[in-house]
Amino acid sequence: MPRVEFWQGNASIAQGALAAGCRFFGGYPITPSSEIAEVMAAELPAHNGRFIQMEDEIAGIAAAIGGSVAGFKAMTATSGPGFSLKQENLGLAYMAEIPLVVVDVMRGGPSTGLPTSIAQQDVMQARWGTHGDHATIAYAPSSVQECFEVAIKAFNMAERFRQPVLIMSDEVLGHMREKVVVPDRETYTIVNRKKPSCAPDVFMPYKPDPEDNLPPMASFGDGYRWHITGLTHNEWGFPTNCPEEIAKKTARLMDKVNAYRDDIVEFETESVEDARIIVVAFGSVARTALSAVRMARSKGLKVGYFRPIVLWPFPDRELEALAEKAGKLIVPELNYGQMVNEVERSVHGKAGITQMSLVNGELFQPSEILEKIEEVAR
Amino acid sequence: MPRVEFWQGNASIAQGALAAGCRFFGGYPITPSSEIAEVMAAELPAHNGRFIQMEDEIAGIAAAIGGSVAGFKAMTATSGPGFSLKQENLGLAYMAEIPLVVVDVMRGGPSTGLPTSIAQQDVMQARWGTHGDHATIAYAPSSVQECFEVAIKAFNMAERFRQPVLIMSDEVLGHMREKVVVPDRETYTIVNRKKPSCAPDVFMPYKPDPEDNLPPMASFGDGYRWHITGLTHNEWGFPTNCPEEIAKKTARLMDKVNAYRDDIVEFETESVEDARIIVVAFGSVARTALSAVRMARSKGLKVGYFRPIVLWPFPDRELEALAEKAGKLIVPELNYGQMVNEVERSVHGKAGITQMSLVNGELFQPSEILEKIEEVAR
Amino acid sequence: MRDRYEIRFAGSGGQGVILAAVVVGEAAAIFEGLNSVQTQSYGPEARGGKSKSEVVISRGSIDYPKATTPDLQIILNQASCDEFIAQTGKGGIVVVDDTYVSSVPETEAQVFSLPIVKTAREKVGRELVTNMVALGVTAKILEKKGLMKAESLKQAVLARVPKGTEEINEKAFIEGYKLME
Amino acid sequence: MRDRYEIRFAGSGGQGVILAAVVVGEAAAIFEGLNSVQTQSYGPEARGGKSKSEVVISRGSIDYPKATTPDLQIILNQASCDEFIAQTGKGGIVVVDDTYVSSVPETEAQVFSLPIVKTAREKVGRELVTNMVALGVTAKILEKKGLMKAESLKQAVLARVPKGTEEINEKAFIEGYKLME
Amino acid sequence: MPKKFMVTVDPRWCKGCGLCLAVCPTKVFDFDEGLKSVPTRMEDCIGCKQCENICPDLAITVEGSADNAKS
Amino acid sequence: MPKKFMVTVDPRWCKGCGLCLAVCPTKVFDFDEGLKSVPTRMEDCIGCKQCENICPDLAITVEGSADNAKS
Amino acid sequence: MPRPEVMSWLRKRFFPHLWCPGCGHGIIMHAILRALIDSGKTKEQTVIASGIGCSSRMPGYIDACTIHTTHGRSLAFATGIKLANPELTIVDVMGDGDCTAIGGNHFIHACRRNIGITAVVMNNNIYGMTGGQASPTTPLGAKATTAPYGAIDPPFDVCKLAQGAGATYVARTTVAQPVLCEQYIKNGIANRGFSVIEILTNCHTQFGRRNNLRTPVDNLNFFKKNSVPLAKAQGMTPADLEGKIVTGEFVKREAPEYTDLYRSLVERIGGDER
Amino acid sequence: MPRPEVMSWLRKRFFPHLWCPGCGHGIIMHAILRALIDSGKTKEQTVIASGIGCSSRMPGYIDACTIHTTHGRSLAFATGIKLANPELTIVDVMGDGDCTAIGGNHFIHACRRNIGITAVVMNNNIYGMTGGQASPTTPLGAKATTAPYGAIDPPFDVCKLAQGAGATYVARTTVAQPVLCEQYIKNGIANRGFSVIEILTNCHTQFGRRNNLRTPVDNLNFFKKNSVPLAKAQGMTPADLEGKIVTGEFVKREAPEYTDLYRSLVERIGGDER
Ligand SMILES: Cc1ncc(C[n+]2csc(CCOP(=O)(O)OP(=O)(O)O)c2C)c(N)n1
Ligand SMILES: Cc1ncc(C[n+]2csc(CCOP(=O)(O)OP(=O)(O)O)c2C)c(N)n1
Ligand code: SF4
Ligand code: SF4
Ligand code: SF4
Ligand code: SF4
Ligand code: SF4
Ligand code: SF4
Ligand SMILES: [Mg+2]
Ligand SMILES: [Mg+2]
Repeated sequence: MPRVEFWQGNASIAQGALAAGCRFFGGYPITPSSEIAEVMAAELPAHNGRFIQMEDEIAGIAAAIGGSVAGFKAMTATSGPGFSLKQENLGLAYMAEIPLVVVDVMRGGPSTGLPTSIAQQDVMQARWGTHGDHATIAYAPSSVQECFEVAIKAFNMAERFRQPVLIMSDEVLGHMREKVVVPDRETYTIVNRKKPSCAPDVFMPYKPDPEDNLPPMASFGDGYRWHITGLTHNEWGFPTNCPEEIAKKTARLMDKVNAYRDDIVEFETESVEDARIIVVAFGSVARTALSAVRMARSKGLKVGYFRPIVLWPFPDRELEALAEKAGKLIVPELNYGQMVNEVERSVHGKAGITQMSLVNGELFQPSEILEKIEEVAR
Repeated sequence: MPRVEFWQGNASIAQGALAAGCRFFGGYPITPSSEIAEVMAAELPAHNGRFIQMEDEIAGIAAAIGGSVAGFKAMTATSGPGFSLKQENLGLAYMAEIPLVVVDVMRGGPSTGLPTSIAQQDVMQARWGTHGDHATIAYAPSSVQECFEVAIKAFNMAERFRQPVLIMSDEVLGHMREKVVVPDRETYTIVNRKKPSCAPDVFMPYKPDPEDNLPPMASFGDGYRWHITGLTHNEWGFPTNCPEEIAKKTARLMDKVNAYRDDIVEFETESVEDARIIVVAFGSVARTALSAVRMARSKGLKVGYFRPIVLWPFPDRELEALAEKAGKLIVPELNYGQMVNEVERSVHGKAGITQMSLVNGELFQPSEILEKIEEVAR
Repeated sequence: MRDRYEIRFAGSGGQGVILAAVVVGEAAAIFEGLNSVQTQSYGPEARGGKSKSEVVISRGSIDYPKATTPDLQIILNQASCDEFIAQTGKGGIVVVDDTYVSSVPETEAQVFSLPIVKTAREKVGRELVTNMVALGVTAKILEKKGLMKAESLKQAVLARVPKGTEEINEKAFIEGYKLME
Repeated sequence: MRDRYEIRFAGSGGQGVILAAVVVGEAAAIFEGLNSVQTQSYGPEARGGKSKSEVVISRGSIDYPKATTPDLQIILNQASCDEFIAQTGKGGIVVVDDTYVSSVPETEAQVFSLPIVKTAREKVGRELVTNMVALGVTAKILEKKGLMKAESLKQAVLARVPKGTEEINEKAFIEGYKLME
Repeated sequence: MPKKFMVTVDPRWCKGCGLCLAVCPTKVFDFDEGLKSVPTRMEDCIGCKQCENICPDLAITVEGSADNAKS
Repeated sequence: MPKKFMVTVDPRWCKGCGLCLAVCPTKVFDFDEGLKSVPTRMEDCIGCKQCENICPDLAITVEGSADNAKS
Repeated sequence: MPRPEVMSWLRKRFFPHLWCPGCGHGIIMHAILRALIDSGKTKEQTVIASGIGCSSRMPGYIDACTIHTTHGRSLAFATGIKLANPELTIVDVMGDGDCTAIGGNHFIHACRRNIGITAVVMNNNIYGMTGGQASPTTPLGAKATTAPYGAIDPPFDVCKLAQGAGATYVARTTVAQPVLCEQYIKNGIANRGFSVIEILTNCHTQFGRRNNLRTPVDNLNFFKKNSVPLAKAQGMTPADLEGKIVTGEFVKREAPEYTDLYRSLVERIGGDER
Repeated sequence: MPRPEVMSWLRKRFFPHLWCPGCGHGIIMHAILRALIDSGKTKEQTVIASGIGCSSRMPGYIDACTIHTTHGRSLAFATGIKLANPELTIVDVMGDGDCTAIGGNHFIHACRRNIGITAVVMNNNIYGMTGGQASPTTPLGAKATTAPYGAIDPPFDVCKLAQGAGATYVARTTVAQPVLCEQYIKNGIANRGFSVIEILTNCHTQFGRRNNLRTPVDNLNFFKKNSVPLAKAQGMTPADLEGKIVTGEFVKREAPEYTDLYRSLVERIGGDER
């Protein structure tokens, strides 16, 4: 029987992670993400998992990567400034193809900014924060229930694609408490990483299987000897300067995800069928947007709602199709325009875009978005 | 009389910085940027400037910000992994509005990647690498001569707008030696930061002057007492939670640059007037592109060349106008598509875009781009 | 019930208004099978300054999570009263503490000035349980509105408070409940 | 002169091929008023492995900075010879060292096999100045092509080498120059 | 005649932490109703300044009184 | 009879750094033309293994010879 | 020490400050101000730097040249400021987390360089600001939100760390001894090189609450009871010293200061362009 | 030590390795392998971790579980690996820059935690890989590309730093004593907690070239001439010790190891779900 809980968003991510089989957490406290670490500190030792508070965020992600290399499903969690600090080693995890879940509970920036206020200013950092190219998978939940669910999905994707997966939450969601119906174990899938079946001496840690273009991964300590490096490497895992090997490796970092784009992309819509205006929003803002859209509908305005649940890869094609039909988009964000760039790129001029920025530490109110809808509808 | 030198790109940036009046360098060595630090280590003590090698990149930029706060024109230089590490404090400099020049000599990524090979994978990191919103000014020189020139401009912009300015160089350009005609001092302008003229007790370090919307800046030690913080602050520089003050501050971080966008945006074109295809490229790749465009012209193809000298703010409107006329763009980059996103966004579907990626540690050869031109022309 | 019922607790730091809202949310979600969302505002002023916490309950789904026009406000200090009372929704109720709120600005809402703090201090003997008294008051109001059984709220209180303190908290809750009689 | 003249020096690490290319570039830019660009390839194999450095000189502007079809290649070891000789441009010249390059793959280019290392070792007495001998050879070739005065290259050499070593380097340069006589 | 001291507590700054009450060797302070410290037995003060130095809110001032300066 | 040792240098790995020449107490090694170390006076070897341990390229092996194992 | 002068160093509009009632950080701030004034410093030529934390709020309250940087990094900023203008007096105030967790590297490097900065480490054994997570100085067995079963990480001895890294002045005391705080800070400022003054202080709100030291006065008493002056400690066994706080001046040593070395370099190569 | 076993631990296809002729890093690698084999370790249960630098190339050459991480961060990665699987033997090899510059914080925290990792610090007093910039251990006055007029920064004493931070085994020697290297590394591996073995080594290419120690043999002789065993050093004056390298075992101390403490915690709260 599904259990009902009244959790904080942060706790829900932690509980989702535990449900997904996460047994390693390395991190460093920072508002408004600290509760994730705190729940893990209490739960992991009780599950024979490993919790360690490291000396800083850089070490936090490094330890988590280490935990993953040694065979655990691993996570780290942080907020803006810490997310910036984690970028270098996040890059290592992409390059070395180490499964990992990284949570960023967004707060106001830049810099120390507004530690206890909501913002959505790390959307682009999630995609582009580290040097060098790689594909990004980033979830943006908008309810405490969904925090639990995307945590499970994030681990599944991380283990499947052997790479870091991000969860972009925000201060309101992270600190909000909300009813969660904890699903029964049978109702969700758990993906574990693919292990090699070959003899240790012929194990090639970066040679993708032909069926799925994804390489299996051994753990340190389970009988395989292999090399991990942040240098560009060949299929054996050793550094290479051979242009063909380089191109093969780096292209695979993009392709392994791009090829499965449709398995990954997730979004939610409401009332888009006949909409003349679509409000595109994510995270906590999407809740306001939905309120506003429903209010507008109740006033007879043909307005729809589009919410990317996965921010990266961005649901560009899907949005483009809807945008073309509707003709007008409104994109409210708690930043000076981040996702809107991606929206603009996606729709190729086929819809007019109205951007709404709010950067004052607060969440949009439904009336603010409703007003904009009415203005655009006029 | 202008002097002729045969400098490395890295040395040329350092010499340009010195010419601009830079007298403080804080950094940490990393290939392929280290020569910038090395030139500064030799030159600064001889100019009564300050050179310090710090314990890491984080400290390197922090010391440089400190040097700027105490009144020096300051610089730091790095490459990919170090650029990632500097992001948090880069954010502080944006927030606290401290003039600073940051050089990133791009190499192959992600992670340690290809330390001695060229790439252009930090284009988006330059814009979005730190958490939180701010305007970005980023130069991308493509010759050793231009390294010198943009170094001067970068300092001028940094001092004028009280914020960090980036120079995005690359491994080939950084290590290449080329003829430089060092201009006479009279031929270029040097901008120094605006100092307050008011009495110390009424100094508001973040209150913009009405004429230019830019606030003057005192130095620690010159008689003014003021507060610097990475927290969102009011015009006195003190932390605030007042939504209006927050919005005012953060909006100004965008507006102060956006308002002068046309003073900042720089690009170069060749043969675009009658072009049916325009090749858009920057940095070292632009040199290959120009070769290819000239070869194509000599074969009678109507091909043009567009090179952003300033990558951020991106010359979107200018490119859009040209793109619409030409109808086709080719965008070669040493990454899996970064600037091309901005190109795509800019042109709003008015031109077909062909992206060329090369990520194997090498620079495009003219023949490769020429082939693509011929293919697209067909 | 209306689609959405918004409750706000406001007071000074240390009066336990956050916990109060959490308990209401828990009662709604776990003991009543309703939907509920609880939010709060943090900020450097949290220490000793104004503190505010809200809970929205609904049979349907709750999109916007914060209170815009609270149906019920329980206000425990003057500063909060001055700032928040005007936001009360149409037909809403405001309960103020009669010790710390001396003057109530003009409002169309129905206002009850109750000895919440005094009850905690004098009847229960510990000012610390002010929020439990407030929850008792809340329980009565929600019961009257047919939104929630008082018993659910009491159970939620007992599930939350530290072991060994059940008795004193229950007492406070009951005294609060009786205040609205 | 053609728009663009490409020179490549190749050898093993430690033979000073990078410096050689730099000196040519300097001579062109500073002493001849031409444009010039010098590039090299780094890489972990730099220590002891193959080393390559190129310089492009031109009266006009130089866009693509690397050599694609070098007009002149000075090759000081077999591995480099095997890899690079085929790239020589039409009508180009290849000079190989007769000690370290024993077999020259078939090519349309004009090939000179000269005792560069031997000259450095025996005539000058220090293998270290191999690159200076190579520069002497280069000077002669560029002079013949009318691209640059040998004197400019010599001046560039003297401006570059550490104080006190001018004499030996000049000697090496002159011996190299004479090799092509 | 013992030296006399003037002890003042700024009630706007005092937060009632009780440290002055704890450190004063001669028990000069009491709390008032609003949990603010008050130097109720100022005449016992020996001028040691322990209260001034310990007050985390910088709310206390101890001065030698003008009269005593002469004595 | 003194113990006999077998000293081998792998010329593919030796980089001619000269450390073995410097540490060998009995001067067993010489460089060949190509600057590779050669144990030219192996009979003087006392089996101290200093060469093996100092060689940064792991190019040297010192073994007690089979004959001597019996002696 | 003249009281009005202390007042003149405060940004009084922010008072009462945001620290909890009885938080030791205020005691330390007062001691720093007395030390600065007594050392003859002026507000215009004094820099107060900090990272992020409750302790690090301090610069906001002091009416000097103040800089509230990023978490852990203040010494790196301060190093830049000092190198740029060696005439400035710099006091860098840090929490235990700020200094020894995320800022550990900058701390040891400032010690190594012996740059003329006075570091005041406000050690309350916890992350106060973020809600009571364990710090690298949280004692074994103590509870914290990220150590709900008691800390298992062996803590740093901040003074030993500073000594091992090369600081030339190293002292420790507690907020229970405000006059000693002032004295050590004054000695630290007087030292031309890098000085470290570790001051044990109380976060009863986050640490005390979970560890039976609920009130400021509990903490005061704890410090009084458990402090052992260095001279006395030297005669005690490790077992006796278990759980004690050894106070005193551990290092007082002459060595060239970093910016002095830099100036000599500039002079040596004739680089003074003024 | 049986030579074929050493060979069996090498990834021979990468030999001859990329280090310069005579680079001390190879001497240290050999000593590590002998120590591991002699300690009865297997390749499958041994992890060699490193950051970035010439020294940090080492994991690539050893046929064990190897991880070449980011510059300075290897101990943080290794901490995660060890905590996840305490059965693994972990040797973390670091350059002086890697360990004491960018990695300084992870280094002191590993010391503090006393986690069961053996850190081998390959100290050549310079950044070899990036072309000869000064490191935090470059001696005063020595030349480097970023210290063209001679270094003015006082260097770290790596062993004192490790001791101040709490390491339970701390020793130093030089590549001129390969057998002692091996012995200390073996002792380090035998220590259950965190061990630091600092080995002075030569980068004649980047350091020696600029500082009159041009050849590997020059460096060997320098180390021989300037090494002073601890016992002898204790009788010498600071002036006599100027420029000397004190070698020996500085710390050998029993203290609970971190993952043991963690395991006890799990047992204490009944958290073992196996
Ligand atoms: C990069 C970064 N990581 C984490 C934080 C969150 N943070 C702010 S203060 C702090 C610790 C505060 O502890 P301490 O330094 O001991 O100061 P205290 O509050 O106890 O005085 C932390 C972890 C941050 N602001 N920035
Ligand atoms: C974040 C980051 N900063 C800087 C570098 C550049 N880098 C690589 S190795 C190195 C220093 C190497 O010195 P050391 O650790 O002493 O090793 P050695 O080469 O001397 O053995 C530096 C600065 C890097 N790779 N990553
Ligand atoms: S110490 Fe200060 S704040 Fe505390 S009670 Fe006394 S006067 Fe008030
Ligand atoms: S000065 Fe001393 S005696 Fe006087 S009130 Fe303060 S603590 Fe008490
Ligand atoms: S020590 Fe090794 S590499 Fe050096 S010369 Fe001897 S055998 Fe060759
Ligand atoms: S074992 Fe000893 S004696 Fe024999 S060759 Fe090696 S160093 Fe010389
Ligand atoms: S939380 Fe702790 S450290 Fe912060 S102000 Fe309160 S008592 Fe002081
Ligand atoms: S550069 Fe130095 S450290 Fe690197 S391999 Fe060569 S000698 Fe060794
Ligand atoms: Mg603290
Ligand atoms: Mg080194």
